[in-house]
Amino acid sequence: MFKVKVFVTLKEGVLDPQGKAIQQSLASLSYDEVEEVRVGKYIELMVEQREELEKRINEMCDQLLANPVIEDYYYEIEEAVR
Amino acid sequence: MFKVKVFVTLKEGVLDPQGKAIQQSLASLSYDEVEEVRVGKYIELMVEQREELEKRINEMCDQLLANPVIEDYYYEIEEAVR
Amino acid sequence: MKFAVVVFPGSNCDRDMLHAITDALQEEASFVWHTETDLSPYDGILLPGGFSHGDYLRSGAMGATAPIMQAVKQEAAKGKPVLGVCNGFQILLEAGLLPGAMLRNESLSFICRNIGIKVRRNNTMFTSKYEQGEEIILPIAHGEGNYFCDDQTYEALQRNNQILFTYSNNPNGSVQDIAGICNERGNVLGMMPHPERAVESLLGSTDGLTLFQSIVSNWRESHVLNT
Amino acid sequence: MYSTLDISTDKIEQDQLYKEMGLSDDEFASIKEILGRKPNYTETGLFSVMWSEHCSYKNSKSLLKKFPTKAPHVLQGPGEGAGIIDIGEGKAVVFKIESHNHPSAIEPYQGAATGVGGILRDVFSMGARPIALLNSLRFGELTTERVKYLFREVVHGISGYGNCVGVPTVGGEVQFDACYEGNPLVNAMCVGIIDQEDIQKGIATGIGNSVMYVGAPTGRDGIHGATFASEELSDSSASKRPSVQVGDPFMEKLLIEACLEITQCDALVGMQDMGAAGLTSSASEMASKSGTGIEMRLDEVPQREQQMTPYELMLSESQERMLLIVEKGREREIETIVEKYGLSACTIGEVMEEQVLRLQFAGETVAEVPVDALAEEAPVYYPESKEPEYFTTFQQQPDYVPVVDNEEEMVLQLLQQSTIASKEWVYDQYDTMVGTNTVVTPGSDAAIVRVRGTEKAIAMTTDCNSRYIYLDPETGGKIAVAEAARNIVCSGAKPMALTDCLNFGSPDIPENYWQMAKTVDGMSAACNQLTTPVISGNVSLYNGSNNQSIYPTPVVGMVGLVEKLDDITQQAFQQAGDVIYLIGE
Ligand SMILES: Nc1ncnc2c1ncn2[C@@H]1O[C@H](COP(=O)(O)OP(=O)(O)O)[C@@H](O)[C@H]1O
Repeated sequence: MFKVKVFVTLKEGVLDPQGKAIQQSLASLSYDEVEEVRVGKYIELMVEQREELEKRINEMCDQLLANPVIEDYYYEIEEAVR
Repeated sequence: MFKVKVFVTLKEGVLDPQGKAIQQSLASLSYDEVEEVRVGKYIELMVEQREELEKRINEMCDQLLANPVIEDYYYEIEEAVR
Repeated sequence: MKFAVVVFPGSNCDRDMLHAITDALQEEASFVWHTETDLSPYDGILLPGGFSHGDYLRSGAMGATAPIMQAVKQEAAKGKPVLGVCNGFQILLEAGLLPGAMLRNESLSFICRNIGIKVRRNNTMFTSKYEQGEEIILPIAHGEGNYFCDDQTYEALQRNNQILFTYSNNPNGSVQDIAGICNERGNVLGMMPHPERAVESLLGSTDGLTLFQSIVSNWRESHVLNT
Repeated sequence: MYSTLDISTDKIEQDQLYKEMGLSDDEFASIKEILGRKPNYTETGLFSVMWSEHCSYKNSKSLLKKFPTKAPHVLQGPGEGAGIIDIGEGKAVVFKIESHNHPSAIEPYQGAATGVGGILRDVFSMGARPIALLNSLRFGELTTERVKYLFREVVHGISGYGNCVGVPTVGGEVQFDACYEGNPLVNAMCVGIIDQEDIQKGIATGIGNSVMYVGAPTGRDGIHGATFASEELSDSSASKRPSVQVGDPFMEKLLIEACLEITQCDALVGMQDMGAAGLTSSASEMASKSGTGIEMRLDEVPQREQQMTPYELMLSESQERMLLIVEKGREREIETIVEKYGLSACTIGEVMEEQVLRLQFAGETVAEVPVDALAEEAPVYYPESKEPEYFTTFQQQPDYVPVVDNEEEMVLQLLQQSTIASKEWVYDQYDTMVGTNTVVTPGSDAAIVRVRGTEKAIAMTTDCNSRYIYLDPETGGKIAVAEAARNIVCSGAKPMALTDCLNFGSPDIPENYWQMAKTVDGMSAACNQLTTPVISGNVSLYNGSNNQSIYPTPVVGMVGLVEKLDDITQQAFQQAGDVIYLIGE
């Protein structure tokens, strides 16, 4: 079994109103040292052993988990015991 | 300047409707090796050097970035140049 | 004219769309479930609003992978009218039938209200019964209607006259006030405002009915020509 | 492994474990008497949730009896998932209001969202299609970040859930007052429409019929939610936080469509949602109402988490679950319908003659309790009542007549009050039009939703000015009902019936109980006068924080009938030159 951690972030150049709102809230709570906030998704997949793991993860990301028009992704694979 | 990567995940036992829907969707695309999906938030903060960085990050997470009722968080700190 | 209203799990404007066609427009329409694979018996295809699969990943993302979408692509390639409203638009974007992507509204909140929409082009099968530049009133109801595309794509949209509707008062942060775009061929339209909610004066506006009437009259004309 | 099973009956008694579950010494004694033995851990849990105020109305029952509940047009009064009124042409309107105050105080988004989910299930479990949602909200003054956060997230929660399931949120009200600072109120109302021949009830008849479970698997969420809702909020409430459930509106949408299709299938005998007290209340209430018993095999209950105990399975308040009674041998028909929507149904037990709730788990009987004892025989209390001093003092004061020297300024000041100011920020976030039946959207006196296929429409409103109630509960109670009725009438409809949510402080304080009794007297008088019976409702007690109770807040949700669409009138002036009349005293 593998635990795959997928990180999906908005592409640079794509506005992130949620990040901005969080940054403002932090500032109003007097955390003004935070200069920028970007919000993305963190998706954990528990994947059964199968051939071509990486290839299939790439495909899942391209087909569903991320939208290439607005998002980038990267992932980390860990072996996992359940 | 530091780049702080905050990962916010649903507490164990808390229903994750998003994760379930994504898992089903992956299965219907014939990625049936994916047994479980959990969805969380990935928040990147660009933080100016300040004393007690970790303490303040913990506070931000507790107060705003995560909802302790249903979520857990962890973070990683990297030095960053901008 | 015979319309298919494609129903995804979580569609919730499917009935409204059906009523708009059968009651207000007085044409034929039937529901087609997302697992079906053939849309050839229909003359027009409608993707209604709602929250397909809860929109739990990105709006429209999971809907776009449904088996029916292959059939939608096939019929679109034949030149049949395909209209995606709200979630239907999001699905068309995610399926690559239209360029760009949808982001959350700038306000980060859902917005539901009647709003002024400008008809930018009236020489299409969807807009021929409007006046060029006419301002119409249609309801919007969405949380992710903030249309995004890069500069190149925007230039292409302009060059090919693909922008059919813009907001008079941008409610959600969309690039260049875009409310609705079509493909280059002009037979696939995606729009955030809900024409199917504006087909009866009892409910406030009939400005949406004009869109459906345009589709029908263009279909009639070409149908008469073809046979 | 199943640790709770190992807790001996003696230990429960000696260590008074039942108290942690909210049962008093006397209540524990009567449970022993009913059973003729000591209850085990699971059984103690069953009693504790069913005998909580939230499920048993033990403190309010005697007052609720005062409400008029009958009229020729009432098809179903209080007692089922929701009340039903006849609107002619074979159609009926189904509605109910419910509170989700305590969960919303702790996790405002999910608390409000699951409040909407719960009230929807009450309505579609009757076989009705939900056509409208309303809400009634109370918060502290909008001066602190905490209150702003609660307000924002509650509204987001309502819109997040309601918009996704595709039922328009057409009206409501919001009031801000310091008394709600630590204990906001979130009441949600749902209105549905049904062909009278399709009306379903939560019954478990037919010995041998199957008990089927449809919807989301059971997790550990919301265990003791009903008990939680029956206690005052304190700082230690935070530690009870895992009680908060997470809603899945997508699942609910599928469940609505599946259940409405099941309603058309005559294999269905009865249906009830698993709301407060989950499997326990749905199973025991259905059986008790029908004079039957139910046996369930808990191993068969779909589970989201590992190693759940019978106690947890029975008390979980996981959302989006329904319990169905299905004719024996026809389970497959139900499964087929449900599977089309990507859901699953499974048989978890049978209806039996012996009027007990019997639970099997891992090959053993882990609980066996008379169903009536759970559903009907909760103790009834008549709390002490005492006229509050403030009231006596106020009554002796001469009437206050405000002096206004600058009308314009006064009007502007009034309009700036957050309670009076426009609520557009709120209802802009609700899909008010989905369903394409909303003729009058928020912003007028009552919302109006037409009944497709007829010339009729339904008017609906929620109202309550809790300051009036506080100042004079009896008169205030009348005012609440009358205000709702005026809103209905002003829209061109005839008031038909109402649902109510009695949000009060702890009944253990005699002054609070007095307020409640007087309010109910006032409301009943107005209901009688206007012939608008109470056909459903909900009680939420123990609202308050830091030893300060909220103002008594009996929210009225009223429904009226528009006979002809032409009769609809709206609040706004229509055109220049129209004559303005002032009617009344
Ligand atoms: N929480 C809410 N949800 C939906 N609509 C609301 C809400 N609060 C207020 N509204 C709408 O705003 C309008 C004005 O509300 P309110 O100030 O309570 O009016 P009134 O005092 O005339 O009843 C009404 O149409 C009402 O339905």
